[in-house]
Amino acid sequence: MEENKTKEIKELTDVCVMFAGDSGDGMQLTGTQFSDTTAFVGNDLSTLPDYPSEIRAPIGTTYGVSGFQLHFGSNQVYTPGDNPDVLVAMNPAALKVNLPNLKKNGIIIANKDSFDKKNLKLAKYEKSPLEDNSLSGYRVFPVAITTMTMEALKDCDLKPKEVARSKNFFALGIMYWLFNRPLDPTLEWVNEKFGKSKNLVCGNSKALKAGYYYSENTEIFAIRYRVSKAELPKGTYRSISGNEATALGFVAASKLSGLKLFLGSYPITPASEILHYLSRHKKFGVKTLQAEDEIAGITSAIGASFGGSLAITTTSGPGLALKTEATGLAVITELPLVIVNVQRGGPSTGLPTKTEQADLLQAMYGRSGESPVAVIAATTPSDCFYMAIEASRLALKYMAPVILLTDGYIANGAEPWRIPHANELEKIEVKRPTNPEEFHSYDRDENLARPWAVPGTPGFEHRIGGLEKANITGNVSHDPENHDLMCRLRAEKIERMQADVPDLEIDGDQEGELLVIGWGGTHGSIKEAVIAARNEGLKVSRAHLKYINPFPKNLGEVLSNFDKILIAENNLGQLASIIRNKYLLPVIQFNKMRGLPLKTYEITEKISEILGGAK
Amino acid sequence: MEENKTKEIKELTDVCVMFAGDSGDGMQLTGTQFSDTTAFVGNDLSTLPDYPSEIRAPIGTTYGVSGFQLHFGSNQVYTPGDNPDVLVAMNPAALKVNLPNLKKNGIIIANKDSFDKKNLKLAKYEKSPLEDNSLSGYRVFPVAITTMTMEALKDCDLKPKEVARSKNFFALGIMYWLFNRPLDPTLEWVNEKFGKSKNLVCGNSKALKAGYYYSENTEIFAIRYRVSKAELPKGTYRSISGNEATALGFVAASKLSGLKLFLGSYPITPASEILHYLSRHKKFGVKTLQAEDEIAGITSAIGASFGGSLAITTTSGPGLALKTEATGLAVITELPLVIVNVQRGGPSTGLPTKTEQADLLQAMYGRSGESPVAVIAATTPSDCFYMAIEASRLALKYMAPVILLTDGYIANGAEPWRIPHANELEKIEVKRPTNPEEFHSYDRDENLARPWAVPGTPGFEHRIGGLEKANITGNVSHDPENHDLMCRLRAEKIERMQADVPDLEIDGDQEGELLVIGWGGTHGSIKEAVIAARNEGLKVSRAHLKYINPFPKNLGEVLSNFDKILIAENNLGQLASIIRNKYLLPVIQFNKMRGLPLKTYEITEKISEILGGAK
Amino acid sequence: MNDKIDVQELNLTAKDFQSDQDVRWCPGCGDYSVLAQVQRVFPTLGIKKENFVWVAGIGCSSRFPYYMSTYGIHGIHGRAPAIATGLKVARPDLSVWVATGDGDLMSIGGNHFIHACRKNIDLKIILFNNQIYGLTKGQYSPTSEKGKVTKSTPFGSVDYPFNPTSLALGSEATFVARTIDKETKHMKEMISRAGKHKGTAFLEVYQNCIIFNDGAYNNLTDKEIKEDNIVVLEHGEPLIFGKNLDKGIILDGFKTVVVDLNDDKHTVEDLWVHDETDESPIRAFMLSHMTDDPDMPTPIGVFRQFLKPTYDEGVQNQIDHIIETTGEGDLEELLFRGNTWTVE
Amino acid sequence: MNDKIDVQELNLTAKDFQSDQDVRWCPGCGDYSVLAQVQRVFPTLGIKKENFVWVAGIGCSSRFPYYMSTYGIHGIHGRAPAIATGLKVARPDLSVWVATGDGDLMSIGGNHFIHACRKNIDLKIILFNNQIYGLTKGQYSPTSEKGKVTKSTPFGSVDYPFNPTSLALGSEATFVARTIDKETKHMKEMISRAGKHKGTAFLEVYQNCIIFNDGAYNNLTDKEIKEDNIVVLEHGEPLIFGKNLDKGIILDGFKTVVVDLNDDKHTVEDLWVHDETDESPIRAFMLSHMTDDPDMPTPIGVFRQFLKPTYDEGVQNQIDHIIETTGEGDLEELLFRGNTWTVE
Ligand SMILES: Cc1ncc(C[n+]2csc(CCOP(=O)(O)OP(=O)(O)O)c2C)c(N)n1
Ligand SMILES: Cc1ncc(C[n+]2csc(CCOP(=O)(O)OP(=O)(O)O)c2C)c(N)n1
Ligand code: SF4
Ligand code: SF4
Ligand SMILES: [Mg+2]
Ligand SMILES: [Mg+2]
Repeated sequence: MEENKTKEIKELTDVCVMFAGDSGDGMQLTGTQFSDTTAFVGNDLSTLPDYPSEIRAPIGTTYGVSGFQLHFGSNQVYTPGDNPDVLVAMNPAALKVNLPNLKKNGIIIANKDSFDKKNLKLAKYEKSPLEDNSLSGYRVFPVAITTMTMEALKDCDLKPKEVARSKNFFALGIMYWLFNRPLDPTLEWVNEKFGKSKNLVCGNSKALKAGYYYSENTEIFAIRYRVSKAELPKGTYRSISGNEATALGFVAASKLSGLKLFLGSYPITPASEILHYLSRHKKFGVKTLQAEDEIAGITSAIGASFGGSLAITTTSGPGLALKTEATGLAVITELPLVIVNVQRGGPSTGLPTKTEQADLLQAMYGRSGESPVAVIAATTPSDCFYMAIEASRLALKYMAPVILLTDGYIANGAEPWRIPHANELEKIEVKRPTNPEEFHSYDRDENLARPWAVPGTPGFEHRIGGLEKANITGNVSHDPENHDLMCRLRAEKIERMQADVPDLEIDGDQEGELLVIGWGGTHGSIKEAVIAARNEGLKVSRAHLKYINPFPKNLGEVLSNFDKILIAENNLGQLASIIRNKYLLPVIQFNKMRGLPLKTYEITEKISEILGGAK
Repeated sequence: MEENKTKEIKELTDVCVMFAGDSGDGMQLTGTQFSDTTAFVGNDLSTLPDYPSEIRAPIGTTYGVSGFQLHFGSNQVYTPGDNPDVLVAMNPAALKVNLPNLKKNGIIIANKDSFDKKNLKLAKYEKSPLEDNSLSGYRVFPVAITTMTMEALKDCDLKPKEVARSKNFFALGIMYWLFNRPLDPTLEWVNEKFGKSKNLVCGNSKALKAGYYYSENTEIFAIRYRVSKAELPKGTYRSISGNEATALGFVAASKLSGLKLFLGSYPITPASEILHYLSRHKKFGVKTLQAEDEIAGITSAIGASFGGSLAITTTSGPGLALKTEATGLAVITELPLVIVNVQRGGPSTGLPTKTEQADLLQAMYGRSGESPVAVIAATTPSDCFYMAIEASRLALKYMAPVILLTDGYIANGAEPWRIPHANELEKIEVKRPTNPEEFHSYDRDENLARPWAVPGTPGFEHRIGGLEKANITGNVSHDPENHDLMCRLRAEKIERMQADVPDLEIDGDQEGELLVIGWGGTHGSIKEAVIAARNEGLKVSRAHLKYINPFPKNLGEVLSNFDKILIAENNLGQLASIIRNKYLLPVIQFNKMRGLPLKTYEITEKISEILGGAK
Repeated sequence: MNDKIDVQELNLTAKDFQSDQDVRWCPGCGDYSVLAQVQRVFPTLGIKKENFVWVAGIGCSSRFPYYMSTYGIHGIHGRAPAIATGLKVARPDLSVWVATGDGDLMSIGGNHFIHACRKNIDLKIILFNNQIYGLTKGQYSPTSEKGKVTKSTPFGSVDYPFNPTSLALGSEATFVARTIDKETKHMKEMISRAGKHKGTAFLEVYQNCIIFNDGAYNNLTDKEIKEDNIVVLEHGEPLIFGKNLDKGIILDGFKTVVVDLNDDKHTVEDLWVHDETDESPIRAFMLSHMTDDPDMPTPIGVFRQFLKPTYDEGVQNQIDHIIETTGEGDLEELLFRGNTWTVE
Repeated sequence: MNDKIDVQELNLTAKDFQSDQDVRWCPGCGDYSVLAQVQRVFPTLGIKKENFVWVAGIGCSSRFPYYMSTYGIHGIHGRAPAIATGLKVARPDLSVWVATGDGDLMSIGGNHFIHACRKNIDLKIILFNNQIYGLTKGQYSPTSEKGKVTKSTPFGSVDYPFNPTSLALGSEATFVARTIDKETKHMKEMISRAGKHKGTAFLEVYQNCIIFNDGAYNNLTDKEIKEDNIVVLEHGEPLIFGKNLDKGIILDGFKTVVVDLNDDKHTVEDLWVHDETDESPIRAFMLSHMTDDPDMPTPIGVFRQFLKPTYDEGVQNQIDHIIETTGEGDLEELLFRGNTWTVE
């Protein structure tokens, strides 16, 4: 595509844009297209879809606003951004909801046509903000998107409803022009998706192009922006969300271990997509059971694990709560099992479509009796892939349940992922007992794992269950000393996993005044906050935990090399409490529970405050 | 009853006896009778029933042995005793199981008749231990209990099965004679219980007397023992088990608050008796619902709480696990609710009839999201009464769920209880909103409690539920700042309960080298251990926690007044982890998980070890 | 429940039952129609506004309580019948209603449902059956037809659906009825009848989810064909249906057969006459099974209504009887009851 | 499941199925009899020992797997059908059996039960129905009769029992049968038939709990009267019963009526002929309801056996079909599928 020479082009290192409109306006799709194209042209990026918990909240209302935030740049990008530079507002409600977050002097592209009486009233505006000067602190571009889309599509033979649904692509066209992106990837996507309906291909393509050429041909925008390619490691990339990565990770683990994958699950936001993705992979022999409830989800997985499958169950907080009792059964039967918990806002139903990190203590301690499990957490969308494999590996090697924590933000958010080759992934060894004469169901190998004999194998018939078992023989045992021993062995087994946990790496100086620690999905926010703090001249190091139970071997030592420890979490201090308990250190906490990723600037401010301001 | 002058009488301060036999031998009944009579004559006492998880495990096997341990004395008695002085063994299996625990030179009263080939084989004895000198370290009294019972009852017109079932009373008679207890209380009980069947009255009375007079008239026992009355506070006493006390406490709380009591529960060992007791109290308007499962148990209680009842649910570990999700609902709806968890051996089904303290962390943290609840624990059987009232009071005052932890040991164990008068118990105030104009469902009083408006009251119609609510108005709210606020308010509310928590009292010096801390049902063991340590000349203080969330205000200060803190628990260190987290102190732990109360002497040894041996 | 109060005296209107919250279902969702009919029926039931309570689980349909200006509790997924059971047992004076979806009631909540029916708790349970999980964006549900392609069954489901009315009958429910979101008049009558039944009243509403399962009931709602596909059950009336009311249902042993009233072989007299009050649930079970039979029309109306004592009144009666005969409990007496002894 | 293997070749005996653990039920418990019959039937089913798996919940009866020398899992309370479902779906080659109690299956496990039936998972579910909670020492259960006095209902229960066979039929179970602990020959046949059924086989065993509910089935086990109280269902045979085989059951519309074959009014020809293979569950539902009717004998035998594809084979077939038509999945291809771009 030729560049328009008459308009000024400004180079930017990174930009944060927000597409916002009604739940029915297709904002998630628009955002995804912009992301894919942006990834395609070589920017790094990070996304934050944000939608209401109603399916289609009434049109035009503020609670019906659906948003898609996207941060891209020519450097590495770690978060979807605190505050957008550009807001695309398809209606007054979308403007109202998102304006408070927009950067000072930010750009607003508003669909002028929708700022009519009815919609203004629904959004509870007395006057049109496009006309009352209330937006004077911003650069406002009112565009008659609806009218122009109708005009552009008049030859496509579409129903009025279909035409109306295409206006998001007009807006997308504007954005493509503004940020100098090619139309081709989206046009191809349109052809593939709507190939069967010529009219829809016509409509969507025309709307996209109309938006693009409108921007180029009118005087409305004086400046265009360019965000150059990011310096990314060589390789083949794709855009991936955390849930998709998690699903792929388990398919990979199944291949790497040679075990069939079984998923027992009950749908729940924001975990359902893992079930959706996996149910497509029948070619890989994956069996997915949509169970009657979460309890059946996990207990069916326990049954499948007893049967020799790589068995997993996926859920979110309230579902994890329902799985507690059965997790205890997996602990005492010492069966391999992976439990994925995609955290969302709690307690109870709480904020079901929002992100949070407040299930850590539940994962650690939420079972009756002394019932230890491994707990690990993914940090970014693509990291979910590796952590799913890691969870499977630990569960199979140690014959124990492993809880993998992700969260709504990384589950739904997407980022470019340098795809690994299948043969670069380490195989997962699965041992089976071979000598029936020497078989004891609670015998233990060097990792304290018991042997995994599966039904159908002659000579290894045995019974397991929830009553305490004698070590080695596996017979039901009420012996007091045996119980004490078994409680300690089960705990010890999880401790031994430490051998597989990589040492914690420090980003920055290896010792100093301040270390900022986080875990799981806050990785990007904290990383960006620390970079910002350093840019202000502050000396600060950073480390991010992916293994919580057990911790990395060197954690104690790492902590002891800093005067102060700041722990930033999207909860009220759950990791902080575990670290205090284990290392008796007076950590400083940064906690926000807004159902959103932590704001980078707030963490930076906290760092600055601790270190006595910018140097 | 005249005392037999010809036999020596020895004065003892305390004695520990163990009645052991087949599950069908009536040992629990025998033990209870001995306890009641012993309480009646004014001794202090503590009991430990111990039975298999099978209902009637096959006769004569070691795993079918049922035992009842009882410790009584002329001083205050805090535990059922580490090691019995006297073992009544109704068969070889009972001897086999309990011998390891018997004190050196202890007394064994064995039913000689049952030491036949069949029973010896079932107990896996090659030769009769009564004849092979293997019991030479003990004082063994083989008695032909079966034969003599048959003889004594031949005129009672009973079936052979019934006669056989009476032999426990012959043994009881022996014990009454040996320890100088009156027969009358048991004879009265027999009359009351079997009044309708003359033959059974005849059988049981005769067996009891026969045992007594046999001991008096033969030369077999040379010595009798006397344990004088204990110095107990003045008052009227009864013997009470923890489960009965818990039930009574809730009936009292219902009366004190003027609210109807509702229990939603699903049977589970060792909590079922609370359901049994409460279902008898229809006179008090108590409604008990045996629900289809634990989830229905708690959710029905939530429904009843919304309806204005004093609502409770009772369970044990695996049931608490199933209640986690619904507990979160009670947290976010801010409804008053008491959850009683009678802890048993875990994880999973674990050791269902044994005691343990390993559900503390589950109670504290086992819910999704930031979901704080109050957690309190009872220390002794009779303390359950007061803590049930206390749990109700806190729940109603703060409009929040309260978890009350007891355990299998104090739930089943019994002790003499100085009964309080109804009018000595403090009333529980219940506020209801009165002005519909000013009513907001999430308004807050000085304790942060929201108003409790109940259906049926005109003008206060409102909706609550599991989605996050706006503070004050109670409308569904996805507002980020409101969520952060609400999470903090819910936590703050539990913190504010500290105002109602009595300061922690120290037994012993207020500062010093070592403070021993425990919580809940280990009270007696630790107390006795500390007394023993002091008797060895060691300087040690002691404090026992009944409020875990929130802790007593002065806990931090108390801890800081000692050089060393020893925390003794029947788990792997759950309270220790909470204290370390809150106070950053390097506590020393004593942990045993044998499904039994902690052994006093082991704690004493630990104290001694820490303090460098007896002084 | 309290004695009914004179409707005139209460002087309530549909508007009195509208809450101040905006209704947030998708435009065109069948749930709106249930809400409207409930608000129309409630003023006619002779129950004070403050004595109504709505209890719900989680799902689109389970948002129902927020839109009613009565007392209400939006519970957790699947547990509404259990919450409602506790409320009703504790407070038999209230009129307790449950709003629930096919995922909420038939999947995760199945156990509470069958136990509520079994115990005959005096609850009114309205099932919004859209044969899909709406709120979680379109997975198949236990009432979805076999072979259903959804997000979680991309190659089609391989399980068989529940027939909710059959399950209710297998659990001995005392009132079992069905209606359709579009049949507002019929629905109004059904809600009213459910409201007046004493015991567990189960009303299944065929509800269209316009977003994830649009048209699931087209054959029952499409004006052109619906009359040939629906038979309306009316107590004491023969089973007649069809656009021209010219089809009827006869019993051939244990089989139901559709006959043409225009051929000369059958007259109205031959037809099965509906008897909803039969103590035995067999007839109702047969009607319920017609739903699964492609050759038969789908019945709507009351399948069964049978009265037997409710659990909640049983509990209350036991208490009342004991208090009446032996007096109210005295705490002091209770504390000091049994074997006691005194230390002076 | 794998093709059946020649029984001779397997050469298994009852003893081969006894585990080395001592059986720990109370002496005289009805559970012993089920164990004995299962151990007798298993060698005859043509299935290798290592391919049997027993799954149980919690309860006296749920200890069953420990006493069998097959693979086994003693699960948690109520969840056996769900554990077994996962196992069977993952491993359709195994023969999966569930041992469960009336508390385990009908109370806490009700939902998993009805869903297993609905999905037609190829499981054999043996319900030990003693109408009581044994292991927790005698609370009433959802199958206890109304008015039952137990520890948790000292003044008598006020709820109505489930009829497990009705619930199974309401959930569309494909094999529904009943037997009695004391009728060992009959039980053996029922276990064998359940074992041979493909699909969810539900077998209710009336089992005496000698400790907490002794005599619950006296009228069906007492030699003097049992024949007048039991009717044995046999496919294709008329419903005859009574000590002298002189009573029969006829159908009067939807009512079952007992007739005396000695009076001259009825002959064997008039009697209801049992047809267990009927696709419609109506007949079976009527038989099931005879249980609740004090005027009718209690049926034992197979109420219904009907074949339709099982869920587990449906899942497997879908996979097999896709792999057959499009090849097995390739991880490399999967990873690099879709929109990718390359950074050089
Ligand atoms: C414990 C738990 N599991 C899962 C979910 C997710 N969830 C919410 S609603 C729902 C099903 C909705 O379907 P249905 O009950 O049919 O209601 P509809 O939305 O169709 O009206 C599910 C699975 C949840 N909120 N809680
Ligand atoms: C989650 C949970 N709740 C409750 C229990 C306690 N419990 C064990 S078995 C049982 C019921 C036993 O009755 P049933 O299933 O009829 O078996 P039976 O003992 O009569 O054979 C109960 C309530 C438990 N183990 N786990
Ligand atoms: S998703 Fe379906 S059921 Fe839910 S509100 Fe929308 S149309 Fe109604
Ligand atoms: S309690 Fe009853 S069911 Fe349990 S083993 Fe004993 S007799 Fe059998
Ligand atoms: Mg639905
Ligand atoms: Mg039972």
